[in-house]
Amino acid sequence: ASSSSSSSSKVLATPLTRRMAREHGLDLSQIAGSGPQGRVMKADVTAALEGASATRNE
Amino acid sequence: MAETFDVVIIGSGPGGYVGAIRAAQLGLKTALIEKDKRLGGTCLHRGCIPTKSLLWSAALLHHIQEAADFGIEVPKPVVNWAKVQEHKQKVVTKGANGIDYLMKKNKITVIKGHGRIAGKGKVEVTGDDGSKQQLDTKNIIIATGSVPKSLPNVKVDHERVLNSDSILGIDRIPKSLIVIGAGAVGCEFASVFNHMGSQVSIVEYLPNILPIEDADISKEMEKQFKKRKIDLHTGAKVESVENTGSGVKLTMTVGSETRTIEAEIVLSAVGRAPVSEDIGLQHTSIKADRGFIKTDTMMRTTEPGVYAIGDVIPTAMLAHVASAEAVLAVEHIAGKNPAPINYDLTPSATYCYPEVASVGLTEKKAKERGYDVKTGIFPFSAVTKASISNEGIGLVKVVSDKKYDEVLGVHMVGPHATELLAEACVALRLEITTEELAHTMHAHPTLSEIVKEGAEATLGHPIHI
Amino acid sequence: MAETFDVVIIGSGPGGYVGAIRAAQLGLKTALIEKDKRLGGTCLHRGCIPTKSLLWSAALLHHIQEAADFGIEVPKPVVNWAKVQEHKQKVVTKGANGIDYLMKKNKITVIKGHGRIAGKGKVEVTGDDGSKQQLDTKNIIIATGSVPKSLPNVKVDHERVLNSDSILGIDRIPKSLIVIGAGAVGCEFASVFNHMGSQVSIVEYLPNILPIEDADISKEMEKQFKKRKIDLHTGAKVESVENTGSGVKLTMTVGSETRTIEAEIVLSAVGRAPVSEDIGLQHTSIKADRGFIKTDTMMRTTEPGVYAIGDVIPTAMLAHVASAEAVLAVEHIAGKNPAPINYDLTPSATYCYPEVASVGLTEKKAKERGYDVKTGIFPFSAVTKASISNEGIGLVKVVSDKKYDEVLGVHMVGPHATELLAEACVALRLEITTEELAHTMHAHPTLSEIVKEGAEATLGHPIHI
Ligand SMILES: Cc1cc2nc3c(=O)[nH]c(=O)nc-3n(C[C@H](O)[C@H](O)[C@H](O)COP(=O)(O)OP(=O)(O)OC[C@H]3O[C@@H](n4cnc5c(N)ncnc54)[C@H](O)[C@@H]3O)c2cc1C
Ligand SMILES: Cc1cc2nc3c(=O)[nH]c(=O)nc-3n(C[C@H](O)[C@H](O)[C@H](O)COP(=O)(O)OP(=O)(O)OC[C@H]3O[C@@H](n4cnc5c(N)ncnc54)[C@H](O)[C@@H]3O)c2cc1C
Repeated sequence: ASSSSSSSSKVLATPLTRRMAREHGLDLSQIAGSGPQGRVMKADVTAALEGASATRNE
Repeated sequence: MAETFDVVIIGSGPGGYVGAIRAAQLGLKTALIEKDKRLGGTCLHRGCIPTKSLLWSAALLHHIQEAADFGIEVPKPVVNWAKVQEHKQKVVTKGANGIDYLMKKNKITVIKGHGRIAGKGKVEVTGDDGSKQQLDTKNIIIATGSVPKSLPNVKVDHERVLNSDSILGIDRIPKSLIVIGAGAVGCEFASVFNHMGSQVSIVEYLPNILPIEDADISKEMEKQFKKRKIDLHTGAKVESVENTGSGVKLTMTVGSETRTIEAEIVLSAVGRAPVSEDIGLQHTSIKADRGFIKTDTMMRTTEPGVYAIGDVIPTAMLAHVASAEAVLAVEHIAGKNPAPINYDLTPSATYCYPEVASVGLTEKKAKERGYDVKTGIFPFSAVTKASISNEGIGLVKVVSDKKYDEVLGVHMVGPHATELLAEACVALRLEITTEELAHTMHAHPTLSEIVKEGAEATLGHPIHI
Repeated sequence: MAETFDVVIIGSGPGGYVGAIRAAQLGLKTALIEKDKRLGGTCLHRGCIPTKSLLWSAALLHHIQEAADFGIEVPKPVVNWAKVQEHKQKVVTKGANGIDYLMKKNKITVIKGHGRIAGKGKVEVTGDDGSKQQLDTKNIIIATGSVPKSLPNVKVDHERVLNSDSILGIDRIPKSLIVIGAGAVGCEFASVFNHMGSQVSIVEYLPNILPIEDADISKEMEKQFKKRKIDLHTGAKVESVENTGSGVKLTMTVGSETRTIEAEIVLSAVGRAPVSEDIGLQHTSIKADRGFIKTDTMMRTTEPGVYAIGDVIPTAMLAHVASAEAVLAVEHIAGKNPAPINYDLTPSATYCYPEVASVGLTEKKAKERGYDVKTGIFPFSAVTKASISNEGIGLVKVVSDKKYDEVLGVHMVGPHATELLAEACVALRLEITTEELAHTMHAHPTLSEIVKEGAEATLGHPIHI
C-alpha cells in the first residue's frame, strides 16, 4: 500500500493518473475506475477532464 | 444422442489449446479439434519452440567459443547437428506430451481430424481415414492459425529454396544461406546459422531489418549483424532465384543497382498466410479478407456464436497474442465481462543474438499519434552486469510523452532482452511514468538496471553515462 | 581561501559515488572522499562485481559440461583459475575507470584519503602520506559502508580461514571448502566452488539456508544444492575451527549431535559490520548503535547537516539500497521533496545457480502483518523456455492479500531469477493485483511467463499445470 492511501478506502490508480490528478486538482476517489478491480486509468481521468471542460463550456 | 458442447475449438495452437484449458477451468464443456498428429500448432512444432531450441544451441556454441576469455579453456567445440536436432525434437515432444496431459487433466475432448463448420452450431470432423463425425456446440472458435507464404517469383521447393517449416528439419548446416525477409523469423534463422558457421546473407525489401521495430533498434541490430559478418541487403527487391544445380543464385535490385549473390540454400521468410479455406466458412456469414477473419473486440465474427482468434485474424501473429485472444473469447463465452485487449501492449520478441524485444509505441508511431515525444537511450556497455559476460552490446530506448511523462514504449537490443522486456510490459500496462520507472529499485548488479537508466536518460539524468 | 562544498561524501561505494553523481546533476558542488586506492567501494572491489564475475565463469563451465546434450560436443573443459581471476580483475578495473570518468564528467572533486568529520561543516582528510586537508561544506554524507565480521570463536587468518575479502583473491581452486553462513555471500561462493570442482559444505546456524527468503524458497534452494552434492548442515552451531596443518577441522553441534568435518579451507561468511569508528562522530551528536548510524526517512542523522546512507545504517546491506538512499539524501539536500524509500520493495538477489530473487513480503511476514494471505506456486519445469536449456528447475511463489488481491511478494528460485525479478519490482511498486499480473501479456516463449503463471496459480487457475 502506498503512503498516499492510508485513508479508509484504497484507490487503485496508476502513476499516470495520479500525476494527472495532481496537475488538474482532481480527487481520484471521485472517479470511477474502468481498469481491473476499478483501477483508475488514463481513459477515466481523460473522460473526467473532458466532462469538466464540457460542463465549463456550456 | 450426441452431447452438446459449450465450445468447440478448431485448431490446437497456442490459441486453441490455451483457450480450451481456460474454457474447461470456467466449467465449459469443451472440444478441441486438430488435424496434425500432435497438439500444439505452429508454435510448438514449426515455430516458437523449435527455433528457440536451435537458437540456444547456437548461443551456447558462441559462448563456448569465447569461454577462454573467462578462464574456461576448451578445445574447439564440434557441432553435432543431428544431436542439435535431436534435442530440439525432445523439447517439442515434451511440450506435446505436456499438452496431452493438460487436456486429460482438464477433461477436454480432443478430436483428431480436419474440422469444418457444417452449419449453425455444427462442426464436422473428418478423420485421416475419411471417417466423419458431427459435433453439436453452442459456440465455435476458429483457431486455425497460419502457414508460410512465399513470393510469387520465389518458388519454395524444399530442396534449394526452403521455408521456415522445411529449414527446421534440415539435416546439415549449410555452407552458405540467403535469408529473404528480415522479420523475426528471418533474423532468428540468420542468427542460428551464422553462429553455426554458415555464411549468411539477408535480403530485405524494406529499408531496415526488423522493420516493425523502432528505427534505432533496427539500426543497432544491423550493426550487430554486420559485426557478426552477416551480409545485409536492405531496400532490396528479389528479382529471381535460380537453382544452379550446385546451389542457388539470387538476383535483386537495390535502387538502380542489380546484385547477384549465391549460396547453398535460400530461406524464404516473407510472412505467413492465415488458414481460412476449407473450414466451412460458406456455412456462415463470415467473409474472409485476404484470408483473414475479422472480429470485434470480444473476438466475435459476424456469425453469431462463432469466434476467431490467433494468426487467422488480422492482429499480430504471435503466440502470446493468440493465447490472450483465446482466453478472452472463452471468458466472453462463459459470460464473464473480460476487458478488450489493448494491442499497443503486445510484446514483440526476436531471439537472435543479441536479442531484440519491445513493447508499446515506437518513436515514429508515438509522433504519428500526436504525442509530444521524448526519448532516452542507454547502452548496455555502461551496465556492469553486461560487461561481466563481455556482453556490453546493444541498448535500450525509452519513448515517453512530454505532457504527462507517460512511458509509451520500451525498445531493446541486447543480452536477454526478451526476458528484460517483462518489466516493461507490466510498467506500460500500469501506465507508468518515466519518473516512477526511474525511481523503482532494481537489484544490483543486473542487466535489468538498464531499464531504470533508460528512464533516467529520458529525464536527462542517467547515472552511469 | 578554501571553497565551500554543498556536500562532502565520505566513502565511494555504490552509495557514495552514485550520490555524488546525482548531487552534481542537481547542481551541488560536491566532493567525494575515499581511502582506498580506487573508487567503487565494497561492491566493485570486494563484493557484487567480482563475485558475479566468478559466478559467470562457474556457470559457463557448468553449461559447457552439459553442452553435448544440445549438440555441441566439447572435450573436457579445463579451468585456468589464473585467467578466471584475470577476467574478474579486468571487469573490476573497467568499473573503476568508469567511475573515474563519471567523476570527471560530472566535475566532482575526488579526494583520496581517510575522511573524518572535524566539526560543524568541516571534514578533514588525511592522505596516505599523512598530509591533512580540511574541507568546508554545508552538508556531509557518511557513506563509509561495512567490512566483514567474524564469529568470536572462528579466527580469520586469511590462510586456512578466509573471509569474503580474501577468498576473492584466492590463487587456486581448493579441493574442499567449508562455508560458514548461508546468506547470499556464503551461498554464492558455495555455488562458484562447487561448479569449479571443490567439495563444498555449508554450515548455517539457522534452520534454513538463505534465512531471509521465504521458507519455500530456502527449501527449494536446499534441494538444488543437495542435487549438486553440496553438503548442508543447517541448525548447526560452530563450536571450533582448528588448523590441522594440512587443512581445517570444524566442529559443530546440531541439536544434541556433534559433527566434525574437514576441508582445505574455511570461508567465514557470517555478515558484515558497519564502519563508523574513526570517522569523527565524537564531533557530532551521533551515537552509533552497535556500529550502525540511525537516520530518519530523509537519511538525516541526529546531527544537522549530516546524513548517513548505505551499509553504515541499519537498512538492508545491499548496493541498490545504498544507491537509492544516496540519491534520496542528495535530493533532500538539493531541496527537492523526495518520497521516502519503501523498504518493503527492496529487491533481494542471490546469484548462485540456480538464482534466487525476491521482492516484497514472504508468506510469514505477510501473515505477521495481519494480511489474509493467499499464495500461488508455479514450477519452472512447466515453463517451455526453461526446458529448452534443460533448466526446468526451481519455482516462483506469489504471495497476495485476499482482501484486495494485492500482490505482496514475489519469490523465485530458478534460471535468471535475478533478471526476472525486475518485473515484480515494478509490479509491487505499482500496487498490482494478481488478476492484473495474470492478465499482463508476456512474450512467448520466455522464462518470464512464470510470473504470470504464478499470479494465475494464486487465483487458482494456472494454465500450464
Ligand atoms: C519459425 C517461427 C517462429 C516463431 N516464433 C515465435 C515466437 O518466438 N514467439 C511468438 O509469439 N510467436 C512466434 N511465432 C508465431 C507463432 O507460432 C504463431 O503466432 C502462433 O503459433 C499462432 O497460434 P494459433 O493458435 O493462432 O495458430 P497455429 O499455431 O498456427 O495453430 C493452428 C493449428 O490449427 C490446426 N488446423 C488448421 N486448420 C484446421 C482444421 N480445419 N481442422 C483442424 N485443425 C486445423 C493446425 O494444424 C495447427 O495445429 C513463430 C512462427 C514461426 C513460423
Ligand atoms: C562478497 C559480497 C558480495 C556482495 N554482493 C552483492 C550483490 O550482488 N548485490 C548487492 O546489492 N549487494 C552485494 N553486496 C553488498 C554490497 O557490496 C554493499 O551493500 C554495498 O557495497 C554498500 O555500499 P556502501 O556505499 O554503503 O559501502 P561500501 O561499498 O562498503 O563503500 C564504502 C567505502 O567507503 C570507504 N571508506 C570507509 N571509511 C572511510 C573513511 N573514513 N574515509 C574515506 N573512505 C572511507 C571504503 O574504503 C569504501 O570504499 C555484496 C557484499 C559482499 C561482501
